[in-house]
Amino acid sequence: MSMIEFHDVQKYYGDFHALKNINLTVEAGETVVLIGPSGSGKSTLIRTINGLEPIQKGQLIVNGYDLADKKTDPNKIRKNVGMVFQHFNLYANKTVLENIMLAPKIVLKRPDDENREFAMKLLDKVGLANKADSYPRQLSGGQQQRIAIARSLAMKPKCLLFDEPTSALDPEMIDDVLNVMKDIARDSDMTMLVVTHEMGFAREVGDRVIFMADGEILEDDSKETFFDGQPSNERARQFLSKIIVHK
Amino acid sequence: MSMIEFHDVQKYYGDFHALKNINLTVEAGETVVLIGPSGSGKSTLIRTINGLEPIQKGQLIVNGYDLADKKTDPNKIRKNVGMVFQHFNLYANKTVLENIMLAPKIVLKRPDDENREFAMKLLDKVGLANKADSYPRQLSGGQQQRIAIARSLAMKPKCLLFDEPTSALDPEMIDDVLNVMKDIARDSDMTMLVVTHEMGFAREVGDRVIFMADGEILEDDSKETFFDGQPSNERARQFLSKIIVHK
Amino acid sequence: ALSKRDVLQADKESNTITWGVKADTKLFGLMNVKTNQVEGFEIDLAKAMTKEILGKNGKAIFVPVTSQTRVPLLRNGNIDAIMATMTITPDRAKQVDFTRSYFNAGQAILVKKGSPIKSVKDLDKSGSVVLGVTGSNSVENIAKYAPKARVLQLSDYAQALTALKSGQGQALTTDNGILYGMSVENPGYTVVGGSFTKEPYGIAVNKGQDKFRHRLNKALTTLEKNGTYNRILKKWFGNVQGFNYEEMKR
Amino acid sequence: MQNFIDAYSWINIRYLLQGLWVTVEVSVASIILSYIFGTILGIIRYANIKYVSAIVGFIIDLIRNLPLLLIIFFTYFGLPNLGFKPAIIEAAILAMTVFESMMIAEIVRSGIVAVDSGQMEGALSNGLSYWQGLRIVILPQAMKNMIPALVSQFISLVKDTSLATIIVLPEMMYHAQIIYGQNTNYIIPMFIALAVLYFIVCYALSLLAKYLDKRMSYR
Amino acid sequence: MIHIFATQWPLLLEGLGRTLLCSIIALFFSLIIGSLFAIFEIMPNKIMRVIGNIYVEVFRNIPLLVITMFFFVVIPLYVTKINGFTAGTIGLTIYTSAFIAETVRSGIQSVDPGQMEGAMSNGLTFWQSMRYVVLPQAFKIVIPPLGNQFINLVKNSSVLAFVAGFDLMYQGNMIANNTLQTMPTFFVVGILYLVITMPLSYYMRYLEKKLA
Ligand SMILES: Nc1ncnc2c1ncn2[C@@H]1O[C@H](COP(=O)(O)OP(=O)(O)OP(=O)(O)O)[C@@H](O)[C@H]1O
Ligand SMILES: Nc1ncnc2c1ncn2[C@@H]1O[C@H](COP(=O)(O)OP(=O)(O)OP(=O)(O)O)[C@@H](O)[C@H]1O
Ligand SMILES: [Mg+2]
Ligand SMILES: [Mg+2]
Repeated sequence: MSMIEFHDVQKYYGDFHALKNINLTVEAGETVVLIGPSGSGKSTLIRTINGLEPIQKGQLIVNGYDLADKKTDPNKIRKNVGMVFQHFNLYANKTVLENIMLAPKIVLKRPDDENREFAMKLLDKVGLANKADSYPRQLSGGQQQRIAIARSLAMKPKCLLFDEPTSALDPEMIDDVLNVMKDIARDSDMTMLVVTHEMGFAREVGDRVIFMADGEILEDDSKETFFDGQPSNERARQFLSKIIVHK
Repeated sequence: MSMIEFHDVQKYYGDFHALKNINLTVEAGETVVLIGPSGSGKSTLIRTINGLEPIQKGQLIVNGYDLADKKTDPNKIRKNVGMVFQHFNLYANKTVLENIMLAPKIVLKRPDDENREFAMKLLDKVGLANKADSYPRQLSGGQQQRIAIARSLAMKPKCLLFDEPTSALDPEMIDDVLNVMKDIARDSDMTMLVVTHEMGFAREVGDRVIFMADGEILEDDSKETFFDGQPSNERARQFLSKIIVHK
Repeated sequence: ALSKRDVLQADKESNTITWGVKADTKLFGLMNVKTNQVEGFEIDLAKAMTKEILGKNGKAIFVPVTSQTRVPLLRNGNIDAIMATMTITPDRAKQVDFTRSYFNAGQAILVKKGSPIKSVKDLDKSGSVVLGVTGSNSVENIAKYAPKARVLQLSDYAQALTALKSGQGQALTTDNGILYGMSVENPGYTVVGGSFTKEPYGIAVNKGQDKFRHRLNKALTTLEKNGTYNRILKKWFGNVQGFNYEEMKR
Repeated sequence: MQNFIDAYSWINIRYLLQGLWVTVEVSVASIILSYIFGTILGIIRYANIKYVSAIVGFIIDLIRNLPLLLIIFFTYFGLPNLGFKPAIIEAAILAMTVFESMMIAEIVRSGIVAVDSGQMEGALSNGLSYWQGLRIVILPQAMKNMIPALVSQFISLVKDTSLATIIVLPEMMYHAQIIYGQNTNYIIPMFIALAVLYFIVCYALSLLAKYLDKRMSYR
Repeated sequence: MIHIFATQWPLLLEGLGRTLLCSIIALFFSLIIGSLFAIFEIMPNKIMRVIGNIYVEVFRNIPLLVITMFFFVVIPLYVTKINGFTAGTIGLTIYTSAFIAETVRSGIQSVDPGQMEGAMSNGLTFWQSMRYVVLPQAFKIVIPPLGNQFINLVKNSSVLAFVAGFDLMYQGNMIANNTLQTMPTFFVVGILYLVITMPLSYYMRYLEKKLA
């Protein structure tokens, strides 16, 4: 079964046509990297998958539920689809451990003991077991982002969405976050859709690279085609050269 | 004459020792790049040069004025020393043109005609003449940062300070800002002190590279020594490898 | 400085007397919304007394007061005298000087027709609530005549009556003249038991103004003797049902 | 029902509207004055001027913690002791201005605090002085953010003028009392009329605020 | 002044107690009701938004005295008997909750929308996200303006004086009338109000600093 299916999806903000006739299928277990210039609709696209933005036309089936259907409760989807944001969006009023334990406790009614144990295991996995009782603001950006990933994993999702997870980080911090993400990507069960300009990550663990501009998908290539064979689309080539030049 | 001279400068935030015994001289016309891990005191250091943070001990002479002396009016220094911030800090309530014309009008009493003409020249230089009547929030980050640079230049400063001018920008936008900065750096009269992790910029126009950690200056090398001869300090080497690896 | 000023002398020089009067109390002092003039028994009496003291061309100026403002205004010299349904009590006499009483009101109670309460004594049981108006000294009187009752003071007569209608109390107490006026407007309500206290209204002047006070007393006597007083009394209270104005004649 | 018809006679309504006019006069005067003084005091309090800011801060706290009713009372009856004898309307405007200035000062202070500190740094490093930065860059932005709080305060102010009935200011509430003094049955119709008229005035104020808010948003 | 307090302290203390009691009750309920309507005002559901809006605009824009009088004289006629203290406290609660709703709404809107998105994408519902994540943060932001509202509430509790609620202002009026020592009486009353409001405003300031 495919995890995510877009069929002729159209999305408007008021009059503004933000997603134009999107067709895209992501299979379970795939890792897909989404790139494109600012304002091209990358964030919009992955936010629709989580029901954070409604779509106006077409069909969008996530984990078997049709999001275009008004009767679908987006919460059903969110239980299985986690999201990691550019600015982490950790709960500012809760400690690290509370951040991770909140949703499993309230939504899944996971027993406290089990919940805590699993949370600590995740903290260990992201290398921050010693920060369990800190508040988000006491942590560096890189640490916060790893906590945000752990928070998503606590719901044992089938699919994770990432929206520029490293672009707000100090250059030094980026590595640690990417390493955690690579670990997850290598776990063959997890479906991942990642908006990022870290081409190293795409090269290493991506299965496909998708290029968007102006609300459209202009390229949808296997990693090999994209990096070795050069993208066929002129704008995609141009973009790729620009984001690599000054590094 | 040296433009900036630190002599045994100490800076505290309450009990926290943010700058430890800083000694540093920047000659007029030099372009100096300042790097170091987050929290090492880079921002603090360049903010003291502009009198935005007071120092507690030592001597800090900028453009001939001693900032440690309570009698020195920091405004005298700021007229000749501009600053560009990570988050641009454009006046949100003024148009682009008003942003650029405000300080020359009020501080230098530059006649309106001349002021406007010079402002438009600067806008042209940063490639945004067509945005004169926009408000900052209507512009992309990269555009805002170029306006911020034009605003600083409008005061015809002898020295410009940059605090991570590109780190809040989309990857695509960084180039345009760096190009404007390179132009300025090539003008041999301008003294520039730049906090940045853009090593391409440092290589191309920097004269010296300074590495800070924990409030101390650990390396102060010519560009050639730093990039070709490898920094002598172990932490600086490590840092350098980390920020270059994933690009 | 104010207390040293001779009010009578000053009034004679300016040919005016400034009275603090009620503007929201029917029959005694009420603003006419058509003419923007205050009208009532106290107004007419004050006018007559002014003429009596200053002569035909004497002018009475009326300043509306409330029970909170009347004494401070007197103290500050904004007004020369208070004629505003102010009952003479020993406590108050410590702060201001009163003339002889110019109106012998009595406190009574107003109840809903058919109420089991026939007189103030029926209110003397725990749980009974009597409504009054801030600034009248009804609390103390009720404490004397119906010690077990609780008194709620509201800020004006209309509010008190409305509270009575809402069942916030079993009876409304204040001076009888005012109660009779209400019973005319509201046929479902009636004054019972007659007056159970004497509420002599006096004109208040500042301490130390003995000359002025004596002159006011003298003017009052003259008006009582020459029939002016009775004429004014009849004009305002002659038609109030249940109110025995003959008894009040002087 | 008859009570309502009688109560809403043209003469009574006209009298009520005369009261409304005084309410509006006092409100407008107090809004303008307290806006000016409140802004000045708020800036002084924010600016950390030695001693002055602390003293101003204490006075602000003291006055804004007192019931307005008492301030009106003290203004009208206390000032003559100091040799100044205000007329009723002057006393009302003065008391409202003193009280509301303190409330507004507090709003202005927190409005300034809320402006991104980068704005002041931008202005300083651009060569402007602290006061120039405050006046030209910070205040206009703070004012925009403060509009909702200010309008809430002005709405309170309009309604608070009714407290001046205590010194017999001939405003709307007092006129209503006079009207239902003619006939006690008019009280409920009068309270309804008061609710409607105050609502109209205050709601108009909040609509004005929304309009200003839209017009001032620089986007 | 000292004399007033020396002779009238039982009444004054009763008044102070009533003022305090009324304020605490009204504070508690107006905070709950105000927050509820604040949430209504920003809910995705349009009907709820309209309800929230109407509540706030109506009760914010009519005088407190009118609302209180309504409960004191109209409700007993048709619904149930309530005394002045209760009527005043209800009126005060409704009035203040409209202002608090405004304050809390702007507080909620100034919480980074990312917080709500984070919670929702983590699987929480709108109400759960509000309750566990957004509201606790909104309250921090609105502490200064909320402090203003609390102080207003204490002072506005003097509306009880109009419906015989035996609060501080009511007792002050009575004492002033019986003794005719108007200015000294109100001076003492003013000080007693400060006894409640000053600590409150300093506590608010302290909270504001602490949470900054
Ligand atoms: N809530 C909104 N209302 C109106 N327009 C919006 C909204 N959110 C996004 N847009 C517009 O939709 C377009 C796509 O935005 P989106 O955020 O998806 O781009 P993006 O590819 O994620 O860009 P970036 O790299 O800057 O994050 C942009 O033109 C943006 O201005
Ligand atoms: N206003 C302040 N009060 C107290 N401590 C401060 C303040 N500003 C900075 N610091 C502390 O001083 C140290 C140096 O901060 P600074 O901002 O200069 O670092 P930086 O090198 O610019 O870091 P970054 O790369 O994250 O911008 C940090 O530990 C920081 O927490
Ligand atoms: Mg995006
Ligand atoms: Mg920094």
